[in-house]
Amino acid sequence: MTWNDLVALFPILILALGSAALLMLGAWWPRGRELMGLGSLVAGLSVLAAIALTPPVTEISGLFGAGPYARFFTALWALVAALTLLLSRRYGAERRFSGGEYTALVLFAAAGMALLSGATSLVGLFLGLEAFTLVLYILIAFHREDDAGAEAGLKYLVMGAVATGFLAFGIALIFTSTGTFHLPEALSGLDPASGMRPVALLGWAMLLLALGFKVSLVPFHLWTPDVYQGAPAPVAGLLATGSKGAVFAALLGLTAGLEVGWDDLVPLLWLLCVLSMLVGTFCALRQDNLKRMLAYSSIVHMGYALMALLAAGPTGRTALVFYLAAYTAMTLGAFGVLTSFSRASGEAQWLGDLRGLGYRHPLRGAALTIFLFSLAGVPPSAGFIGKFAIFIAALDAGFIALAVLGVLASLVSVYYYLRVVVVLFMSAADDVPLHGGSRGEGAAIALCALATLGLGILPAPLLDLIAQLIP
Amino acid sequence: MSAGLLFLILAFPLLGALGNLLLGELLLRRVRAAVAVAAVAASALTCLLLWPLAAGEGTRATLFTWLESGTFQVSVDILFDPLSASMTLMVTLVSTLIHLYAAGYMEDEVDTTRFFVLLNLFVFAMLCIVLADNLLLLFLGWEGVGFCSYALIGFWYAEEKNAAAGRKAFLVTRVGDVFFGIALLWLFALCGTLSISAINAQASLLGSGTLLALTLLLLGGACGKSAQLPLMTWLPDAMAGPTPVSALIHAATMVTAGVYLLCRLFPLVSLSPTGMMAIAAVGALSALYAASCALAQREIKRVLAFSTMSQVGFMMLAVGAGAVSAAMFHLFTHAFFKALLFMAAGCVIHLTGGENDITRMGGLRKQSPFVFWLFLAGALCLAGAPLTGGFFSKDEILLADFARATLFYRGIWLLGTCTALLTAIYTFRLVYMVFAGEPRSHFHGHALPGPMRWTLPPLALLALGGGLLNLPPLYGGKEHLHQFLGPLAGTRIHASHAVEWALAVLAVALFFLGWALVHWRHRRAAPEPVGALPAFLLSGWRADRLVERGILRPFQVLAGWCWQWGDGRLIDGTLEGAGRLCLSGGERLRRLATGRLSTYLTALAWGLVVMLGYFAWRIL
Amino acid sequence: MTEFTHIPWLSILIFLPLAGALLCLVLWRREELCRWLALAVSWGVFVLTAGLFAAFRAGGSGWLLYEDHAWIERLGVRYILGLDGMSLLLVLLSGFLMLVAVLVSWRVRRHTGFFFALLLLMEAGILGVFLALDLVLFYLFWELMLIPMFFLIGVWGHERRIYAAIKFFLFTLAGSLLMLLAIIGLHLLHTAAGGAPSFALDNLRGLELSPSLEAWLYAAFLLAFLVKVPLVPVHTWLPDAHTEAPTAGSVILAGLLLKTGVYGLLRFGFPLFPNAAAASLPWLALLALIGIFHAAWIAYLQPDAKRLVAYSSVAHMGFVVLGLAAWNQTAVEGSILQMVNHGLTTGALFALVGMIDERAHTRRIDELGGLWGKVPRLSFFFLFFSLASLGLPGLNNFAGEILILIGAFQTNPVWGATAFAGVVFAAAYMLRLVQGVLWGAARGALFWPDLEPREGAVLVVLALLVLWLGLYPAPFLAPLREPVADLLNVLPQGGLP
Amino acid sequence: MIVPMSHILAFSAALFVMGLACVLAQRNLIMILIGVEIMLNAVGLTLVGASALWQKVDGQIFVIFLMAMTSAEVSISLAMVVYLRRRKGTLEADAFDGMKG
Repeated sequence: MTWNDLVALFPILILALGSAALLMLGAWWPRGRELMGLGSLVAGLSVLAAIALTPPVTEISGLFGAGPYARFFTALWALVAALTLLLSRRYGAERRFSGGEYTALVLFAAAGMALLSGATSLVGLFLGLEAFTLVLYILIAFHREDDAGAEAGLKYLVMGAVATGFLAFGIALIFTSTGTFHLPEALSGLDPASGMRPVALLGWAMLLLALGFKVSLVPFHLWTPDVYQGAPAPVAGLLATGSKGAVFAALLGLTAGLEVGWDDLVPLLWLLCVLSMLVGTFCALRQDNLKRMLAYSSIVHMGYALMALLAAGPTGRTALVFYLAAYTAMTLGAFGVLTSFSRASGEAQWLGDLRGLGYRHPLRGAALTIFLFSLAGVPPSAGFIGKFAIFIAALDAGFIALAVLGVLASLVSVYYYLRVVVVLFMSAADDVPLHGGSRGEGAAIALCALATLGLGILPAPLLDLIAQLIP
Repeated sequence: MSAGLLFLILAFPLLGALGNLLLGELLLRRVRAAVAVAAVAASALTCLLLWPLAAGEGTRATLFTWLESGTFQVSVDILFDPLSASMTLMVTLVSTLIHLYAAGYMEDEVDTTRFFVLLNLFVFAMLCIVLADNLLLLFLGWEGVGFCSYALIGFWYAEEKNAAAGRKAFLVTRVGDVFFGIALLWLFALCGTLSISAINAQASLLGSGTLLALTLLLLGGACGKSAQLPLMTWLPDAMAGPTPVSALIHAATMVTAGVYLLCRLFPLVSLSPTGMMAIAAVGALSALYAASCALAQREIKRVLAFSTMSQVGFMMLAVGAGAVSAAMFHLFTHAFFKALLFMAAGCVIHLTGGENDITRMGGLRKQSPFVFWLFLAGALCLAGAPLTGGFFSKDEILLADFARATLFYRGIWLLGTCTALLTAIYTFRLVYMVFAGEPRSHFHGHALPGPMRWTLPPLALLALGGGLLNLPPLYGGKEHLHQFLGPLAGTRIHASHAVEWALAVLAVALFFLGWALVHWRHRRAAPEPVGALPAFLLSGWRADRLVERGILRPFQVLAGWCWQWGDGRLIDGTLEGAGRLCLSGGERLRRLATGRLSTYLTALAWGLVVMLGYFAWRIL
Repeated sequence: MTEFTHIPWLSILIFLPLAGALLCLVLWRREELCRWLALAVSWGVFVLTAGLFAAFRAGGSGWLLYEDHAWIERLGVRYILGLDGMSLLLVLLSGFLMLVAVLVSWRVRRHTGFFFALLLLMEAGILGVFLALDLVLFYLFWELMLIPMFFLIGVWGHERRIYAAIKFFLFTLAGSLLMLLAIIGLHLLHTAAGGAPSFALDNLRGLELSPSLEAWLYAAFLLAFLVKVPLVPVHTWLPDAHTEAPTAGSVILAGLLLKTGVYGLLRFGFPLFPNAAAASLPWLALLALIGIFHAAWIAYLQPDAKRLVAYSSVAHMGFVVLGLAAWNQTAVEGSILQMVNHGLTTGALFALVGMIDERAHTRRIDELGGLWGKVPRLSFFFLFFSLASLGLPGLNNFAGEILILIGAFQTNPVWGATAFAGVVFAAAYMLRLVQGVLWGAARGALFWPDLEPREGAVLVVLALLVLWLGLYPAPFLAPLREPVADLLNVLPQGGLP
Repeated sequence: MIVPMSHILAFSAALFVMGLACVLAQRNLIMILIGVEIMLNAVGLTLVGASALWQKVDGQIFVIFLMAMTSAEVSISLAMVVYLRRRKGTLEADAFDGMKG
């Protein structure tokens, strides 16, 4: 590892070292709020570093990329971590979260996501994925007095461990087929001429299962609603955005170099895409738990992202990356609003808790409405432009049936988003005391809302940026 | 005097209506009435002053372009020719008298603003029909009288029945309007214009089938407004309105519109012999039907209503026989005597304190000889007493029919002659039951206000002397109306003096026969006959029930079906069903998430099996 | 003149109400202020639209005003606005009716600021729809109209408001989402044919498409527009939405939202897919005729005054679509004129039913009656607009209807004749409404306040417009002449089936 | 190479399936985690074999990564198991079904 590599790794190093430092600081200085604030700062620094520093090399140790693509995602996930910590300050303090550990874990997760997004080798992919998965096991069950949190942690742990087994075996089989971990050389085993095609395909099956589990594609999605429901709301936000987005970013890097074997995968991905869009939509229809509804909605959205991946080509990839950014903004925002409503005694995760809130808490009510409409794909919002770009790519690539199904799913999905809006604005207010929200939460939500609207109204700069950095 | 002033004839009633509408509430009651009367009187005066313009071809004036789009261009054109001028004069004159009468009649009413606004508007709409040289403007008036009749019949809206009668009038006549409207669309498609003069000029270029269809459509329109079979059911119910309104509808406006339309478009209509026969047949049948119904009616105004329907039938019959001048002649005399009869009937109702049922009246002759004599004058005209206006005009119509020496027209003539007998009978029955003998019940009558009195004698004079308008040469007359109308007067009647004498004698005989029959029956107060036939006639041959059962109820069922089944079950049901399917499908899928790790792991394994199976298939 | 056209009037037109809406949202607790702000902004917009109308009343071929800026270049989306005679008329109508909507909502008491913010947002969306010439921009505004209306119905509506709001949203979205796919498809076909990526109407026109492809794409557009119109059988959202919406919502729905469907067909549906459109005309006519009768019959039976008026809208829009289907100068001009007419009369009727509801607290026809004796002025206007609605000559609806009928008869006599028969049923249901509400014995409280000056002023202006359009519609037809003539050339063989 | 790659693959696949079967069949959390460990051991075996096949050390290095990762996972898992046992008094995996649907 050279000095140049270290410079290239600098933004991630900030996260990782900051994480370690805060962990130690927390042992002597148990002030949760301040530590989380410091964590946000560290993450913010990392964002700045990722944006400002031009690395001298494009790849680090043959494991991780350091090009613009990787830096984009580093900045994105560091930002997500910063917002998550901002959202967690009051939430954590009310639940007596150990500030140092929590902050360290979140920062470390962001580091793992950043590594995963820029992985240029299967080893890097594995390391990045495991780095934040292990952290999430702990974060999900972080609230020690909560049965649901423990159950969610267990479910994610067991499922995740099994998925890790599949991922590792998949990687091992792909390695067996080509003798290298580095991308895209490792993918050449799919070439029928190599003689190792069956092994490579077996490996891909394992790999897809593991990654499908992480981004909760149907039929590997069943854990998602339970875990979202049980996890602390800010963690659920991180889980829904960062962990899924990073895996998709890696998948994009993975498939970008895939030339010969792509045709083998398309029908399978097609099926997963359709199943995710439809099953997710139908399951969400009568969800009375907001977090579970968002979980199912995230399944649907991963279906859309998969559609963009399937469309391939520059348009598809641009659409995918844009969509991930848009999805991150609106989903994190939605979980942010839920976080800010929650009190020490519990979260406001049932629809009934939100009755008439639009008037009692107009700013957050409006923000939640913006996020929901954006998730539903109603213009002018980031969600609409994202979906629009995906549909262009999908139709361009000839996936007409997929696009039509996607549109139908999106139509049906409007129903469950509207249900929430109805509860927010069209029901008599109950006297459920909800928290007034802290300033940090407000800022995080406002940032997400601005991003959601801004990307909907003026998406051109981000689209141009993405078009330049996609592999 | 220029053509530019013609619009004043239309403008005065409209201004009267507008003035009362905007300021009526601020004015004294008398002033309101005065404004309304003055407006119509001014219109009549203008008509008289501008009379010279009507001579010969008449005068045409264009006010402004109403609609213009593509090839479609319609302007508000007025045609003041002999036909429209004479009609205008009659309408404005009679209306002025009716307005005056109404000023007295409505003395104790509240809300007279609405009444006079509508009354003026009614005259305005009628004048639009009369003066229009453009079918669309005519249609404006056509619908306008429909609306005004609706609002005036239902003037005493607090009673549901009255408002319903108004609605019935509007709806039934609107059915006729549809026929007229379709004819209008068709004429534009054929001629590229809606100008009446242009259409009449081009009519001869059209094919006979087209002409027949157009004639029938126009007849349909005329039937609606003129209450002819089968669109006649609204007229008897229209008695729900105040009496001046009835007088206006029956005498000056509305019902004569249909006849006038056919006269106006006579050059077109006359080109279709079959169409003419249809017009004559409808007229004759309506006349007979209405006369038979009038025999059994118990309400004074209903008797008069059926008599109107019958008399208008005569006019249609005349048009069908090609005798436009005869039709117009009868239209005028009828206007005079029917206005007189209605206004006298209004006096009767006033005197009896609002009683309408003739079986409870009687002996009024002693109570008010003034009303009796005036009513009798009108009745004599209606019954066709020799030398009255009605006698000459009716006679001329029957002569015109007889002169067309075909079997069909002879049949029509026979029907007309029978109707004339029935007319004499029901008229005298009415007179006897109201005025003869002793009062059958006790009334708290009101005194007659001045205007209600002095408007009657002039009308009586007009009615009795109306024959002079178009006195046939047989009686030494010059047929002024016929001459004045010139080319618009329709087909000339060719009949020998012998035939004319014979028919006149027959008419006189029938009149006296009718009188004698009634006198014999009603010398002493006799109980009203009961039984199936009187009941059948009383109900107007059960036409209302027929409409109710044959049209209204099926319509309601159909509409209900469209609503409940079409919109409700078929469309919403399907969509809601699809929605429910989505929801229940979602519920089922949700149940897969059992919350148990073993299920989740199994699903993972199944996913693996599927993927492996797919890849295995790919490899093999 | 050049200086005049250099000012971005169209953008101002859209962004003025948008800014007003945002300001209202910010100030939403200052209710009185929001009310006046909304009034001021809607006045401003109306004055602007009236000024544009005055400036361009002579009409002319092509775009009277045009704006074109880059927006999302990577996707080929541009910000293009344009005004021609057809949109001019509808923009004027929008400016006017939004003012009416603000005025009839003066008494909204709950969440006033929010309410007016939504109204202004709605105005921005509607104006955007009438002005946008880039398909994606159009789609954006198209959906933007949806959200405020959803809230207006759902928050301030009557008993079944949530059902109605969701139904409205889902119905319209169902159509428009498929249209979005078709828009994208068109864009890709254009790119594939060698064009630069674009969604601009002018670029996408005249594309060579295979017949089946054209039919499919057209069908997607058609569905979106017909749902909005609405034409039988996709009309069932309308009675619910209109009935449950607050008065201003009903006024806007009937007066403006329905027009966007027809406008969309004329502006986009027909020019983009001329062959498919020409083939669809007889079917449109058939559906329109079915709609005229079906809706009129159902309207006749409605127990709820507002629902009756709502169904009457379906019937009236049937006439408008029939005019399109007839596809000749007279009929299409009549259709566009009739849209304005219907907006005014039905808007006024909804406003009146709303005023009655404010006083009587019921809209059921059998619970009302004898209003003439209690509130004669209100009743007068009720009768007046009912008469206009049933097509009494001299009032506005007749002017539009007769043009449509004349045109339809020229294209196909059966269409014209059949549609004419519809006027009987129009009279039947309107008179039933008038009968039940105005006539009969008086019911309920003895004394109700008659029209306030604010209400009276709105109604008087509406009534004058109704008379103006009924007696001398020439000023409103003039700007239509050339756009319609240009439009008629779009379809093959003049579109005559 | 003494042992053919196919044999190694067959063996490790068998081992992996056995681990998976253990995960699927067992209801006890500890047993499920043991199953996962068996699966991961199969992975290690494959990697070492492939490393030998291609004459590259990458595979063996990865095995070391894997072992480190596994130990971390196991420590978290066991902590979780202890914590769950204390909260609920059972280690039956399906007993934790408070959230569903």
